Amino acid sequence: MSAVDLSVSVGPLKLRNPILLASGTVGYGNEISEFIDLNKIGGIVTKSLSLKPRKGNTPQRVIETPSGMLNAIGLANIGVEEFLKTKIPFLKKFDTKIICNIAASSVEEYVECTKLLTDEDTISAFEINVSCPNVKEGGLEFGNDKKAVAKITEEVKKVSTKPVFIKLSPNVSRISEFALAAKEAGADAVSAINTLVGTAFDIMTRKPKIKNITGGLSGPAIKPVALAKVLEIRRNVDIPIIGIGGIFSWQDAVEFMIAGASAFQLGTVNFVHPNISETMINDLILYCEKMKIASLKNLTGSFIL
Amino acid sequence: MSAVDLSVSVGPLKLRNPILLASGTVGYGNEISEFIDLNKIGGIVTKSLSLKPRKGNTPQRVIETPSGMLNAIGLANIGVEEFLKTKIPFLKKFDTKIICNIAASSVEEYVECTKLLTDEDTISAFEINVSCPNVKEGGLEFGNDKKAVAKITEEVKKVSTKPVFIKLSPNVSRISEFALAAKEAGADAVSAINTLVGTAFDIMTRKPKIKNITGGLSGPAIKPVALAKVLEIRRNVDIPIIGIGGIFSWQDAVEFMIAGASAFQLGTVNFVHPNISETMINDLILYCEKMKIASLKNLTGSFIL
Amino acid sequence: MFLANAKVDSVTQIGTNVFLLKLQSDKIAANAKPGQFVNIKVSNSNFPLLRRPFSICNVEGDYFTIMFTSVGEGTLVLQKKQKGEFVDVMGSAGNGFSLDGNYEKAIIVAGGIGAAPFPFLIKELEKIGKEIICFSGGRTKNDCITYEMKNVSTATDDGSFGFKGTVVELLSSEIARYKNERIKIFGCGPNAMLKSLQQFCFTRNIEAEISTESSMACGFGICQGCPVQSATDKNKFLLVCKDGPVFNVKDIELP
Amino acid sequence: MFLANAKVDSVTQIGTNVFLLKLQSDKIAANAKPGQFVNIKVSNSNFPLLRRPFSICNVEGDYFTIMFTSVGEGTLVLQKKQKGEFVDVMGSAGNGFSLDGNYEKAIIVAGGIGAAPFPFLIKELEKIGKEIICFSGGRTKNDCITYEMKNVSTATDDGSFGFKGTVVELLSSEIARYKNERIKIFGCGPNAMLKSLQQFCFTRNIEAEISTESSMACGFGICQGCPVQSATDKNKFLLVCKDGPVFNVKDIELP
Ligand SMILES: Cc1cc2nc3c(=O)[nH]c(=O)nc-3n(C[C@H](O)[C@H](O)[C@H](O)COP(=O)(O)OP(=O)(O)OC[C@H]3O[C@@H](n4cnc5c(N)ncnc54)[C@H](O)[C@@H]3O)c2cc1C
Ligand SMILES: Cc1cc2nc3c(=O)[nH]c(=O)nc-3n(C[C@H](O)[C@H](O)[C@H](O)COP(=O)(O)OP(=O)(O)OC[C@H]3O[C@@H](n4cnc5c(N)ncnc54)[C@H](O)[C@@H]3O)c2cc1C
Ligand SMILES: Cc1cc2nc3c(=O)[nH]c(=O)nc-3n(C[C@H](O)[C@H](O)[C@H](O)COP(=O)(O)O)c2cc1C
Ligand SMILES: Cc1cc2nc3c(=O)[nH]c(=O)nc-3n(C[C@H](O)[C@H](O)[C@H](O)COP(=O)(O)O)c2cc1C
Ligand code: FES
Ligand code: FES
Repeated sequence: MSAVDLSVSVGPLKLRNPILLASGTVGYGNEISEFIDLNKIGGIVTKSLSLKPRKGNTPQRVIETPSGMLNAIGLANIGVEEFLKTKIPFLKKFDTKIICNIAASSVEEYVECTKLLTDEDTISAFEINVSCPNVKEGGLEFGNDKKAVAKITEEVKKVSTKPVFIKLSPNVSRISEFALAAKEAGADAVSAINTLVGTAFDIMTRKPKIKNITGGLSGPAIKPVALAKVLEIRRNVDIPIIGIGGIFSWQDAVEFMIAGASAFQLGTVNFVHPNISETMINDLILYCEKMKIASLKNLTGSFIL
Repeated sequence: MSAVDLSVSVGPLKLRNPILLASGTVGYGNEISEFIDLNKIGGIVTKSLSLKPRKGNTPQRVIETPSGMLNAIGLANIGVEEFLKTKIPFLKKFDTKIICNIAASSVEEYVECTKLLTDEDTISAFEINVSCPNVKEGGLEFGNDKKAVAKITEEVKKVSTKPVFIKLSPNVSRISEFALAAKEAGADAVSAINTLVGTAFDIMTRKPKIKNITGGLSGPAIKPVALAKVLEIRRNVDIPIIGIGGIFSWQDAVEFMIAGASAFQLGTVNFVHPNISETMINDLILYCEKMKIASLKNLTGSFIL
Repeated sequence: MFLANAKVDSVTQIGTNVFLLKLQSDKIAANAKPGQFVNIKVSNSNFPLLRRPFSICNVEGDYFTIMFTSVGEGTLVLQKKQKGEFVDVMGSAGNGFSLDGNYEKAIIVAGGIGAAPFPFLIKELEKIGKEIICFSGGRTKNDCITYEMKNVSTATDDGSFGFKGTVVELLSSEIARYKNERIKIFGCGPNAMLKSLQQFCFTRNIEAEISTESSMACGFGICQGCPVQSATDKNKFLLVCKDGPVFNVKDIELP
Repeated sequence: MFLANAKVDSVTQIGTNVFLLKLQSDKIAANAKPGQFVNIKVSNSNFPLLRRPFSICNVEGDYFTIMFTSVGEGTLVLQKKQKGEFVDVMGSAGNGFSLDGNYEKAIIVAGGIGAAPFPFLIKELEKIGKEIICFSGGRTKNDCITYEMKNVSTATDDGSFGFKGTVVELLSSEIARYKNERIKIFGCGPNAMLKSLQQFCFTRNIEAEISTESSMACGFGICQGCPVQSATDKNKFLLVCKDGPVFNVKDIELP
């Protein structure tokens, strides 16, 4: 047992370590559990759930771009009811934090989903996705509208018995204003960032490579942008931050914590290295030992400008 | 001589071909002329000029990121006066379009610069940089403020005898609203995009790798974002677009034209392949021949959704 | 499903643009089934970023082979692998062909690099005493692959090798021969070909399984990037990587 | 300045983490001057994206050599180059050392991989009849490079090879010997070392040129990414890639 303390808190939520798996890149946990021991990581964030099942967008849904990928899954998911029925029993078996990500097309739907889920013990917190760029109704509109973000936060907080994290869109001028809106409306933390809007064309057919026309850009390509957003929030708003965007190595993760993140999420990297969340644990310990950091949480926001 | 017509127009500005070299990635043309024949490309955009010389930011100014780079040069430039005196005589020798990029910290300074430059025959157009993310005064503020963009456009148009292009920031929620503001204020075209705000940290020192803390992200990493911005403008505002962002190959350039660009600028790629602007000409001809495109300008906005 | 550090044994060119990559990994070799695929991280860098899926072409002892054509960055990297290098392989993924069914003759239908999964399948089919008939097609002779096929007839669009026409046209012209026999078709190739094969099977009510392709991000069911329309439930997509890549022709609607 | 497709002749390991890459390009070899550098696109892909700058270590006929330590992705790629491969090289860039000056003894001061430009410089200095004295330093014996140096004394931080201390401390302890001679110092190494060398030269009023490093994006003056403070004009930056990498110690303020 190492002397280094990897545990962190995201607002009221205590985590074994800051390693979380990002929404939409881990499904509901079952497939990835073939590669890692879920009991060892901080937790997982479910694929965005909506009130009713969603079929999602017509393919083609994914395409690789330089050091990144575009996706337009369209929030394909099994719906809250099915999730409670078929996924919770599996997730119950693990001693890891389950953060339930919710996406909806109206304030009412967010509230309804939260109500249905909040009594389920297996769920430790909610992450409210106000920022999915790939859905026509809602999606971008909410993420780009401070009042809507505040309203959703407020209403969800009213009915939730669990910590509420707001997942912010990077496709805005000043993300810290959205973080502030979320904070003032009662959010326990913000998750930053969701994907950047991007597109790609096939020069032979002149059609978009993604059927949805645009998709969300993720992966190492966006890491510098994500880091700058985390830093912007950290320097302007006093709210815990979960850092996300292009983390492919423990070094990337450390950068996010230095920039201000209390915990971080691994997204696209799970597709490429599904076991990295577990192997990262030891690397973080070694780093702390080398840097004489007794508690990893001290790294959060420890940048020197 | 090929039968393919590569000539394009950007509003009133006629170009031999759509290949332009982007501001800040070609200096004032002299160094790159060791690698290419400037007479063969559409034109070059000068490093942003300000009224007085600017020393620029303290190093470190550049760092590589996955498929991209961050820069915070801080608009280091020789100033309008010195430009007219020492650079114009060199540029005069070429039969290529010289687009003068102007950056300033106030509306008055933009106007002043334009006045000083507009009578110089060698200059074919102005590109107004309202979007440099690396300068403290002005910079981002203008780029994020529709009214400021409109005001600058309007005032510069008043004193300019040349076409005026407004170079837009991608660090906004809806770039098309800025394009519309520019159009309504009289802009002849918009250039999209400038760099995305990004950062990187050294995990040993915990200091930002770029002395300015944040820098501008450019290169292939941002291509999907840039393409989506061009497409957004094209679908919402009727104004000519100069596409910029991560173009590293003729295929990338074609994507930008398909998405709506009338011409395009090569930026970061000049650092890596300083001769690509010239070698690209033949590739574009071959593509047009293969696709039976008689005139390259027909490609602009030819996407099929 | 495993992550294995597979050792490169050889890269062999077997056609104009067709390569075999032989890799050593006891774990993957021991668990592979015909029609399954491996998902390969071709480089140690972010370039290319995502894994690349390839059918398992054959298995021998601790070794397995993939067959590929060089079409882009990833396959170019693979083509240049040197003996002794290690490659990060995830596998074996997907469901594979089912050898079950009421048939004595297995009819293999391959389009282009769609020939890849069949050496392994043929070997396994022969083990259980099935008779093998192969049809392989391609645009030109160079695209028509017959590697380790048995009783093979070929079709090319330009007639440069065998029948002039598509492989499904060839199959149509030959099918009468097997009128009174119990057959099952195993198909793999580009979607256009699979669609016409599907139509062919529907018309004649022939049992068939097809191995499909899709762009993929993860290859093991977590990204939802590889949907294919379910034929039985309008509201449902199946995942090529997890529910496939092999499907009964009746189960999916090809795009 | 040229873009050349240089052919790899050999990669040789000459120290724990020190490599020589010998490349063939008549154009670059013919135009190179000691202290200049080449800017290498190490891969054909976007990974790494930017060119990597390396001092020209030596020139022989149509060939030139670079000496490098493997520190990251780019140098790792270089280390794996195979004979016969082609590498995209821009060069020769920068200004190089000036051999002029009123001196008979050339004192070479190298820190770590800062030894790289000196084999070429020494050769050229000998051609014009200068006497060569070399000092080379490193943290440990493994970091202290004496490749093709003449009359070399070494210094290591841990005393594992020669003098215990920095190379500039070693130089200080030896300088008295050359009191009555006309000397010129040529230095190259990490900035911290160059700073103390600069201080050393100022104190004793010794003529010196130093080759500096900076992160770079373009390497030929178009990006303004590599500024170094001018010592003579507070409002001015010089560019390491174009005005340097070699500067008179009096001309710059090291960061
Ligand atoms: C389940 C499955 C099994 C496969 N088995 C084989 C096989 O055995 N042998 C083989 O050669 N290929 C196979 N493929 C296709 C193979 O995965 C692609 O050719 C490969 O990923 C291309 O990678 P690249 O980096 O070289 O090309 P890229 O640069 O990624 O793309 C080059 C071209 O190939 C196309 N392409 C890319 N990925 C795919 C894909 N997943 N499916 C179809 N086209 C694609 C692109 O649209 C582009 O036109 C299979 C695909 C799947 C999904
Ligand atoms: C004019 C000049 C001449 C040089 N000559 C030589 C030489 O002859 N031999 C040699 O081995 N190296 C030389 N260097 C340094 C060499 O360019 C870097 O070591 C190389 O670019 C690192 O590339 P990488 O991809 O392997 O490492 P990266 O992954 O890019 O970086 C790895 C580490 O090296 C550091 N680094 C990266 N680039 C530079 C740089 N330009 N200068 C200093 N540190 C850097 C990074 O900060 C990081 O810590 C020279 C640099 C300059 C500017
Ligand atoms: C295929 C895919 C699907 C995603 N689905 C969701 C989703 O359902 N809900 C959500 O909030 N974020 C979703 N995301 C965004 C990720 O959670 C994450 O914010 C983003 O990918 C940036 O992180 P990364 O660069 O590490 O992938 C998805 C991302 C990808 C790549
Ligand atoms: C080093 C560097 C300096 C730049 N300087 C300027 C500038 O002075 N003015 C400006 O309008 N844009 C400047 N840019 C932005 C580019 O013109 C271009 O918009 C951006 O780099 C995106 O294109 P790219 O990905 O092809 O590089 C600079 C970019 C780089 C990389
Ligand atoms: S490729 Fe990810 S779910 Fe199939
Ligand atoms: S590296 Fe670009 S100006 Fe020096």
